[in-house]
Amino acid sequence: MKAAIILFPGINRERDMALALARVTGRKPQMLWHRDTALPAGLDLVVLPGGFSYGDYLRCGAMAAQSPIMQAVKAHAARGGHVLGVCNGFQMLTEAGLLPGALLRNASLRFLSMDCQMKVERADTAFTNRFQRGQVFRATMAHGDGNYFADDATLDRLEGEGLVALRYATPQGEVTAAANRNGSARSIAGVLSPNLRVLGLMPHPENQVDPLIDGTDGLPLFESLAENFAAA
Amino acid sequence: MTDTPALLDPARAKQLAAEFGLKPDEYDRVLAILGRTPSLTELGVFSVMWSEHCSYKSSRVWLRELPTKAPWVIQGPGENAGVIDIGEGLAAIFKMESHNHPSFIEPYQGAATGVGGILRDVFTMGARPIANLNALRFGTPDAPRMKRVIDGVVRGIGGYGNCVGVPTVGGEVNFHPAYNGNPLVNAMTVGIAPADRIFLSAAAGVGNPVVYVGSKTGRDGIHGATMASAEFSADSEEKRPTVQIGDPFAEKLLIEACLELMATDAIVAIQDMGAAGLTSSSVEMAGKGGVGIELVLDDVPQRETGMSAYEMMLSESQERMLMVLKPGREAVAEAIFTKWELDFAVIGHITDTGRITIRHKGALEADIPLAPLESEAPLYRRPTAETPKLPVLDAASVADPLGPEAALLKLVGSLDLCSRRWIWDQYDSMVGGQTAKRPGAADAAVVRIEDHSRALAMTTDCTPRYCLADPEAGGAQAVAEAWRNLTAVGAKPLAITDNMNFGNPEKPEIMGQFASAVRGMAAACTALDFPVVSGNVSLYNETEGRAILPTPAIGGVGVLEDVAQAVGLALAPGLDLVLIGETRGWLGQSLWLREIAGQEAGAPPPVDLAAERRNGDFVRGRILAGTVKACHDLSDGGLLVALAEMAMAGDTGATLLPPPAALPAHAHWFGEDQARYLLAVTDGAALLAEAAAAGVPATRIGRSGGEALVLAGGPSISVARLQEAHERTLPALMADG
Amino acid sequence: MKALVTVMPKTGVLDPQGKAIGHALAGLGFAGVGEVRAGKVIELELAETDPAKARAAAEEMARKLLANTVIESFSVSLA
Amino acid sequence: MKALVTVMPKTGVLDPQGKAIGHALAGLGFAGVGEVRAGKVIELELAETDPAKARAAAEEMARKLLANTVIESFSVSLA
Ligand SMILES: Nc1ncnc2c1ncn2[C@@H]1O[C@H](COP(=O)(O)OP(=O)(O)O)[C@@H](O)[C@H]1O
Ligand SMILES: [Mg+2]
Repeated sequence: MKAAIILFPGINRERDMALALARVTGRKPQMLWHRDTALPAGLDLVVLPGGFSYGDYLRCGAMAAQSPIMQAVKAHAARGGHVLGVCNGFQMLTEAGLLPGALLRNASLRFLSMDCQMKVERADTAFTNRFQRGQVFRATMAHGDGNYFADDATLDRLEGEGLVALRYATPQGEVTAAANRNGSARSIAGVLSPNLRVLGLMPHPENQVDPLIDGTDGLPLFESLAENFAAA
Repeated sequence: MTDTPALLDPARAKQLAAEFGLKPDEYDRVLAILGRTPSLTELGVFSVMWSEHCSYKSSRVWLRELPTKAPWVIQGPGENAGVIDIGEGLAAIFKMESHNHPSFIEPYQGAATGVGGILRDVFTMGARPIANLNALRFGTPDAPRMKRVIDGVVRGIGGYGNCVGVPTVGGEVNFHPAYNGNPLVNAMTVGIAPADRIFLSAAAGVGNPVVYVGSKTGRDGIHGATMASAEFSADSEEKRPTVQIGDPFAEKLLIEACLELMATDAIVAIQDMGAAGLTSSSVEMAGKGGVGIELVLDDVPQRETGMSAYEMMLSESQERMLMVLKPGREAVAEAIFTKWELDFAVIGHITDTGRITIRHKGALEADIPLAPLESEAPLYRRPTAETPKLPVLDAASVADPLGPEAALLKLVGSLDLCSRRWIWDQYDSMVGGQTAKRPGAADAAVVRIEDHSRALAMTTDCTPRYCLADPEAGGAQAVAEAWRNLTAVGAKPLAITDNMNFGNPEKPEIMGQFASAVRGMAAACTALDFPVVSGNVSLYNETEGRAILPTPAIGGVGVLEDVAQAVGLALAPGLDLVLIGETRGWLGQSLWLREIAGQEAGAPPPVDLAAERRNGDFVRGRILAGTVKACHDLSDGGLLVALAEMAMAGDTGATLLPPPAALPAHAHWFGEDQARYLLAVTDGAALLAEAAAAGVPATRIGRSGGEALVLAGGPSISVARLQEAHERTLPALMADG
Repeated sequence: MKALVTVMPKTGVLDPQGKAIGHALAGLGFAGVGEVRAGKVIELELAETDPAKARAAAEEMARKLLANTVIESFSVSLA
Repeated sequence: MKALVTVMPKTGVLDPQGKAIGHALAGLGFAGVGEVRAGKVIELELAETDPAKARAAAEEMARKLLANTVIESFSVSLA
C-alpha cells in the first residue's frame, strides 16, 4: 500500500498515524506538506490526521480545508482514490465538502478524552473488511467538536444508502444515548462517501495498534487497508 | 549617538523603584552599579531581574543544600530544565513550574500559559516534549469563585496541552481551605532528546546575531514577574491588565520549527522568553556566556503600535524564543521559521563589552554591566523559625465512630481521594501513541519512547498536610512518595524536579518551613539516589496574610528498560495479596483522622529512608522478575483505601484476613505508615519467602476475587458501591461549573 | 472601512452553547430569558473604501471561510 | 425583545483566533485585509419590553457571565 499523510500546521497525530500504517505495511508512509499542489503519482491512500490544524480557531478544519493541497485531495477522491480522515481530518473532509454534515461542539461543551466503543455498520469497505458487521471495537476519542450534525434529509439519505460506517455503542453493541458521549446525530461516529472510498471518523483507531501500549482494537482498520492494497 | 540613556529624575526614580518592588537598599545598589540614576528601561531591567521570581533571593541559600549530582545527571539546576541520561543515547529533559498567581486572576489563561511556559523550557533544550503533568491545589469548592477556578484551570491545562499535542498523563489534586485565596497550579513537562544534542543558553561568539522567533510582542504581562513575587491583596483585581493569553497553535509551530532548526548546526545558544521576557532571556544568555549583548529593538516584531523600549523589554507575551546563531546562518533559520509561519528577526548581536546595551529609534535606552547585575543581586538569609513538633498521636486514643465500611465509602468519595476522572477526561493522554499507563492506571504514568522499547515513568507528589505539621518530615515524604510511585510501576527512579510553593518568606515561620522542607527533601534525595535536576520557587502565596500549606511539589522521573515490564494497579481475580512494609497504625495527620474523626492533629508519619530504599528495591526487583500482576503504593487513606483503589480499577473484589489483634482495626486499615506497597501475585508464599530472605517485612493479607471487599468477620463492601461513591464526587460538584 | 461578519447557527441546528448559556443565566437568577443563541463575530479592517465593494468582499470571505453554510448563516454590516 | 451582546477581546489583548483568520484570508488571496478580530455574539430573547430595562439586564448578564471582563469587553444592542 502506498499511503501518504498530509501535514497541516497544528495537526498533532501524524506520528501516531504513521506508526499505525507502518505496523501493517512495514514501511513509513510519505509525509506531504499542505502547501504542495500535487500528490505523488500512484498513491493508494491519503490520510488527513488528527490534531488542531490552525489551532481549531474559527471552526475545526475550516482553514486546513482551504489549503492548496486540498484541491489535489479532491481530485484524488474524484478519481476514485481512497481518503481517510480521522478527528481533525474528518472535520476537514466535511469542511471541504468531501463528506456531508458538520462536526459541532460536543454536547457537554467539554473536551472528551476517553475510550469509546464503535459498532461496525459496514464490513464491506476497504477500511473495514477485517471487521465483522455488527462487531464492536474500542478506540480513544479526544476531541472538543465531534458532535456529528446533518439535516434530517441528509441523515436519512446516509442511512438509506448505507453510508454510516460506524456508530457509538455499548460494548454489547447497543446504540444508546449514554454511549454517544459527544451527542452525535443518530450516534454516528464515521461516515463514508457514496463510492465508499472516503471515510471520516472522530475516534482514533491509530492509538490502538500495539499490544504493549493500549491493545490492538484498532488494528483491523489498518489491516483492511493493507490487505486491500496488498497487490499495490 | 549619546553614551548615556535618558535618565529618570532622581526623586521619580526612587519612587518608581519602590513601585516596581525594589527595596531601598536594593535601589541603592542599582545606583552604585550604574554610578548614576537609571533610565526607565534600566530600572525595569533591575526590578525584574532582582524580583524574587527571577533572582531566587530568599530561597537560593537554602536550595544549595539539595543534592544535584549522580552519574546519570547530564545537566542539573541552572539551565532551562534538568537533563538526565536514560540509556541508549537518550536524555530525558524535564522541569516543573508554577503559574499560581496568574491562574487565580484568570484561571483558563493562567493555567494555559503555565503549560506553554514549561513546554518552552523543555523544548528550548532540544527535546521533543512527550508528556505533561500537573500538580493542583484548590480551596474548598464552596469558597467564593473556587468552582470557576477549578473549571478554568482544568480547561486551560487541557486546552493548551491538547492543542499542542503533548499528552497530559498524570498529576495530583488536593483541596484545602488554605488554598481558598491562592490556588496552586504547577505544570511539568518531560521531553526526550539525543544525549549528545542538548542545547544550552550561554551565548558566545562576538558579532554573532541575536535572533527573535515566535509570536509578536505586545504589552501583555508587563511586570508579571514582580506580580508573582508579591503577596495578594483584595485589590489584586486591579492587576488584571497583566494577564497573558496563550496561543497553543503558535507554540506547536514553534516546537516544530525549533526542532527542525536544531537538527542543523546553526544554533549557538537558545533560551525561551519566560518571565520578564526579553530582559531575562538576553541578560541570562549573555551573562552565562560572559559576553556582552547589544539589542536594537526597532526590529522586534510588534503586535501593538508605539511600544517603548521599556515595554518591549518587560513584555511577557507568550510563545517567543531568543537565539544566538552562528555567523551566516540567518537565512537557514529564517527559511524554517517562515515555513512554519512564525516571526523571525535579527534584533542584535553579541559583543565583548560585558554589558547589555539596548537601543531603540536611534537612542540608547539602557547600558548595564552584566556581571554586577548578577553578582550583586540581592541574596537573603532570612530569619527562620522552626515549626514546633507535634506530639505523636496514640491510635488507641481515637475512637472509631464509623467502622471500616462506612469509613471506606466516605473516604473514597472525599475530595482528596475521589476519582480524578472528571479532570483527566478533559486531557488528551494518548496523543503520540506511546502512553502505556494513563491517568488512573498506575501509580506513575508510563510513556514509551518512540522507536525504542524503553519507557519513562513520571509522577508528581506532595502531601501538604504533612508538610504543615512537620515540614522536614513532609519534605522527605514528598520525595519518598514520588520514588515509591515510580518504583510501583517497576521503574528505576532517576531524578526529580521540584516546585516549592510557600507563603511570605519575610515571615520567619514561613522561611522556617522552607528551610526545613529543603532539609527533609535533601535527606531523602541523598538516601534514595534521587537528585534534584531542576525546579522552581513560588513564594508569597498568601492572601490577606493567610499562607497556603507549605507545598514542595515533587515531580519524579524514572526509566523502564522495556515498556512490557510496567505494571499497573488494577486488580485481577485469583491472586494473593501481599503487603510489603511495616504497619504500625500511624493515624497522626491521616485522612481518616481528618475525614472520619474530624481532627487535623498529631505528628505526620515518620519517613524511614533506609526502609523505603530496602522495600522499594525489593518490590522493583519482583516486578522486573515478572511475578507481580498489580502493584500500588500505600499513601493517603492507608491500606484499605489502596486496596479499594486496586479493586475499583480492576472491577475485582477480595477476601481479607483479619487485622492483627495488636492494633485497633481502624489504625490497621487506615493508618498511613510509609514505605509500604500492596502487591498482587500468583504465588504469595514464594513472595513471602523472598521477602524474608531480603529482610523485608511482608504479610499476606488476603486473596482477590469476587465482587466485593470481604472483611473477615466483618462487612462485605461491593466494588460497585465503592466505584459509585468514588466517581460521583467531582462530576456532582462541577455539574454546573 | 470596517466590516462586521456575524455568524449564527442556522435555525434547526443544535446550539449546545446557546443552550448552556441559557441554563447558566437561569442558574444565576436571571428571569425572563427565552431562547439564547450563541454565534461568532469577525471584525475585518478593510482597505476598500467603497461600501458596496467592501460588503461584497466581506460576503465573499464569509461564504468561502468565515461561515460554514451547512450549519451557519451570516450577515455583514459595515462601520 | 431581543438583545445582542457582542463580546470582543480587549484592545491590546492577544487574539490568536483573529490572527489565524487574517492569515487564512490572505492565503485565500483576499487582499487589503488589515487587522482581524474574532469575538462572540450572544442573542437573548428577553421577556422585558422596556428598552432601558432590557439593556440594563443584558449588560448585567454580560458582566456576570457572558463576557470575561479580565480580557474581554462587550457591547449591547437591542432589536
Ligand atoms: N491533575 C491531574 N491531571 C491528570 N491526572 C491526574 C491529576 N490528578 C490526579 N491524576 C491522576 O489520578 C491518579 C490518582 O492520583 P493520586 O491519588 O495523586 O495518586 P497517588 O496517591 O497514587 O500518588 C493518578 O493516575 C494521577 O496521575
Ligand atoms: Mg502520586
